[in-house]
Amino acid sequence: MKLDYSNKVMDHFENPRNQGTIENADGIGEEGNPQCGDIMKIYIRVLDNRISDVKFQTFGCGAAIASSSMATELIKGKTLEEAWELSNKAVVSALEGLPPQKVHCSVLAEDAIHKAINDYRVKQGLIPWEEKAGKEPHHH
Amino acid sequence: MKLDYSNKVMDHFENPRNQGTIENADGIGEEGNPQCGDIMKIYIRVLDNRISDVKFQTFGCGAAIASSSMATELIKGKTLEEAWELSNKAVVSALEGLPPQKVHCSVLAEDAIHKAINDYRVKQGLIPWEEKAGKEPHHH
Amino acid sequence: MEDNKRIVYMDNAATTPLRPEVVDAMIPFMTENFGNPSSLYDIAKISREAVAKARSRVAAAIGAQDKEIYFTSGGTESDNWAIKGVCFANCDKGMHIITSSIEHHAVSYTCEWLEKQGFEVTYLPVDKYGMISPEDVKSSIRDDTILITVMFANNEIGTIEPIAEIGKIAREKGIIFHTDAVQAVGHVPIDVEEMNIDMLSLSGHKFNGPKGTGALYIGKRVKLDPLMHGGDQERKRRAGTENVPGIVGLALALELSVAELKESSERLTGLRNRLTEGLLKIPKSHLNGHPENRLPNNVNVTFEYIEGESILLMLNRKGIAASTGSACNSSSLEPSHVLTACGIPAEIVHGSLRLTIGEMTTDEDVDYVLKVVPEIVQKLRNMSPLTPDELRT
Amino acid sequence: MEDNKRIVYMDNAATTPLRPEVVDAMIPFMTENFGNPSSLYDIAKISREAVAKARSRVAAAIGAQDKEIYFTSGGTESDNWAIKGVCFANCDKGMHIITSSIEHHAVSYTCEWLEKQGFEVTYLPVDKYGMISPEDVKSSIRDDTILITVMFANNEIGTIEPIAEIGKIAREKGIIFHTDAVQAVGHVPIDVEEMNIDMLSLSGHKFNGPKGTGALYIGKRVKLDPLMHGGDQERKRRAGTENVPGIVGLALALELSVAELKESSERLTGLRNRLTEGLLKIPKSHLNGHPENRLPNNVNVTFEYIEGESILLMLNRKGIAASTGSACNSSSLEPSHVLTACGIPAEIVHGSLRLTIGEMTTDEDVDYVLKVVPEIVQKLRNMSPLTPDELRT
Ligand SMILES: Cc1ncc(COP(=O)(O)O)c(C=O)c1O
Ligand SMILES: Cc1ncc(COP(=O)(O)O)c(C=O)c1O
Repeated sequence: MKLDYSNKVMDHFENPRNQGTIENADGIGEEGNPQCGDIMKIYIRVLDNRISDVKFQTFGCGAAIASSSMATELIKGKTLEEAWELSNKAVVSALEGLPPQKVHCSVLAEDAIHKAINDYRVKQGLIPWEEKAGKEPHHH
Repeated sequence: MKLDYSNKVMDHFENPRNQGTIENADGIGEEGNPQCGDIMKIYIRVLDNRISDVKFQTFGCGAAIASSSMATELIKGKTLEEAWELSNKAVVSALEGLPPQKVHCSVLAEDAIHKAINDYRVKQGLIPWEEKAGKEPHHH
Repeated sequence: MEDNKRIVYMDNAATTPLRPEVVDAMIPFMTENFGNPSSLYDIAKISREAVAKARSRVAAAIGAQDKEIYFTSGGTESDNWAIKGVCFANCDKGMHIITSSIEHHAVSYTCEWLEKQGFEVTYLPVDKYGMISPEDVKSSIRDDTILITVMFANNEIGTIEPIAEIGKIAREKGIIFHTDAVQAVGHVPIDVEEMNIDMLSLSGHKFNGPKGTGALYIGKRVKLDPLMHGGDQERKRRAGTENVPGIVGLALALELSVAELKESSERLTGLRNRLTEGLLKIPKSHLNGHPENRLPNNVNVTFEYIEGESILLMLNRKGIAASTGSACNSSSLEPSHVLTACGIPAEIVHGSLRLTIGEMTTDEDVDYVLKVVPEIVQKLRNMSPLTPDELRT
Repeated sequence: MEDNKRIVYMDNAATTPLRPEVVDAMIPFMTENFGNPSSLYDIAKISREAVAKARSRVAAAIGAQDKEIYFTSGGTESDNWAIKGVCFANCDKGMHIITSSIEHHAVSYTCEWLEKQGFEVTYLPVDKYGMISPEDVKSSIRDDTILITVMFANNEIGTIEPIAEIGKIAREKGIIFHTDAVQAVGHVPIDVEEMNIDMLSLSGHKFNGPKGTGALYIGKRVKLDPLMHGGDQERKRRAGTENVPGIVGLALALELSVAELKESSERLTGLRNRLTEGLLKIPKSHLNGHPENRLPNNVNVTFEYIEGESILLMLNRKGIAASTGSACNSSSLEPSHVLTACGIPAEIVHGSLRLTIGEMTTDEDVDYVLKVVPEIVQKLRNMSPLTPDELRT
């Protein structure tokens, strides 16, 4: 387990921001599965096309928890379009790097956010947005 | 070179007894060859069927030199019959043991003594004695 | 790291601290007594005699003869050598190996590599406690079986295998029996003669000896190729200038461990049981490995709904050093092959925690761990989407 | 042993004393910093960072990149791994190896073992100085040649081989080039990039580092199988819990040796030359190895009519530790294959003496040896039946 996490990762792991749930959330996205050892669940509240509140629940390693925390921080208050554009790379760099074998955790966060946004859109009767082609896949 | 020689071996190596030559020796025996890394040459003086004096010259390792020294000590003053009976085992035990890969040096001493005795016998017009069957051979 | 925190080391299966008296015994061979044991002069003789004495100590500790002990660079080398050495030397007799599905990778990856070289390997299953059945060993033996290699005690779950029974079967069939006893040596009584063991691997740093040192016991009847070709060291079977301080340290540490074995294993078993009982009070937690046939120093528990690495990170914050068999344990993201072989469901296999105690462990350490772990489990469960509501706080 | 005698250690090619500052650097990793580098908690991180720093130091010393350095248990393991690893991984491409006839047994016996596994080996001859000809290397290359392994400097006679030329030939032909640089590293300048070396073996205890430690440099283009299968250590190429104190010690010793290389090799060359000239004043003595292209620390001389072991025993009495290539050097009674390959006649090959100097060697040591050796040679010549009368006293 040769993991040397950055101080930023450890800070978000130990003091996760936005951890919890939102009752009657406007959108919920879940990604991952327990066999693989990580699941991320994102709850969003949308007001005027902006993410006015966001919470997460995560089952997973330190990087998964820190990625959830950081990703939710990065989309809070953003428009849905801006939040959709949040890439896993942006999460990694905001975390001051992740060990290579842990980068997939940041992809998980991106995917869960996309799912939450599309969940909201579908609930609103809108067409879900499509994932960009060539996006880094979340390996399992 | 994992050789742990007994104190006896080291004593005979460092202070060899009977080292040198005998001028006009009554018998001379040489055994070994330089390719193999050891040669022993035994000179005897015979008086009344007894070995009244004996000297050796040796090219070889510590065990070869100590075996020569000890073997000459053991036959000095003995009758030719007694000297013939000196086995390499007797030399080894008088030396308080030799490392297994060095036992051949004691065989060399036995052989060189036999050659010296037979050299004397032939010079006296006697039939040389025969080596016992089953004697430990001197491997090269 | 929080300042002035308590440090509790509970990862003795990974490595152990050197005993101070072992360090002291090694130092002279790192300073004035530096001679190469193969040389003739006086300082070499000091090294040579130290190695000979070390060999006797190791032999005595496992009921072997001095000339059956060969020093290596660790458990991994001993395992690789035993298995490859026997296979290369005996492939004219057959190319079939029997092993278990819960071996350390030093054994299992070696077997897999040999498969690529044309050998056939049977990987025996285990029961839910990680026990190998001697019956299975027996029924797997074929005419072309040349080697049975089964570990003495498992490094993750601590289960002790029925080695004497397997040894008996192997001996009856005339098949060489190797055991990876890296986790067992110095911790449980071992007698290679009584147990019909032909080859046994051990590693110095698992019983408070130095890292990078090991030994392989090779019974007289075993024919094997060297893994290290070269100089004449170790009776021409294991080349390389001897690591004299390492050899001296390994042997002393082993002698001391075996001398204290009874006493220390009673003490550790007590601590282990208290630790286990305390942890199992946490709801939805399960003990891994055999409840009784297990190493005195090993506790392995799975907590549902949470993941191992995050437990470890939080424990580390609290000064507790431990280990897990979780996915995140390795860069491959694979869950532990041992827990999987025991039939632990994939969804919960990730939440395992291994605490391995040792000479340094005190009652207070156990108290501290029993205070900290439930808090951490609760904190992570509160964070997890899998946790049922009744377990949230 | 005589009391209060002068001790002169001139067997630095066999092993070297640890530098005190290296011992000091190792101790903390034998005591408080005992963590297993593969673990996650804080004390493991200290070990992990120490290993990473050591890797950089070794890489810098030979002009490699950090990730091309793999730690092993010594020169023997590095040689075995390099050669077997390449052969097993590339046998689909060919099964022919080129080496020399004066390699250390860690290379030559490995090659002989591979011959038993079906590989073909060309053992190149050497000239009377022990030099391998790059032309011979070139003309021995076949379509199925997968590896060239030629030592950097010979351990018995000190001859330095034309490594850069051989590297160039290998690179042009796209064949992997390994060099056993155990005697060269820390003693002569080495740059793996400039010299087109693909793999290089080194051993810690040959440059005042610890025994039981080594490294293998593996260039990025090399494909090879592990020799040690098991855990994920060393980027999954060399399994086994890292010998952290050993790795730290090796790297520091190497860094220091390389930093002082120029200065120390000038000093040693001066001592070496004085020693050589003094010894060659003894009649019927001959220098073995190359007169100029040789290690700064190596003197190897043959004295006719006498045998090496007896020289060593007498030197030991006088406190001088040295080595020989004589028959009695090993239990096999074979004369040195190196001296034989150089064409030294069998009758005189037994009378060789190797003196290898080091950091500790002083001018006074050289004076002392030059006083003692002629006396001993004379004493043994007086005892030998081969000595011509004019050389007796
Ligand atoms: C059961 C078992 N076998 C083999 C090994 C390998 O030992 P080492 O890392 O000392 O080479 C270990 C420890 O890592 C182990 O627990
Ligand atoms: C040229 C050469 N190669 C390999 C080795 C083997 O090194 P080690 O004994 O450290 O394994 C040695 C030293 O003994 C050597 O001189």
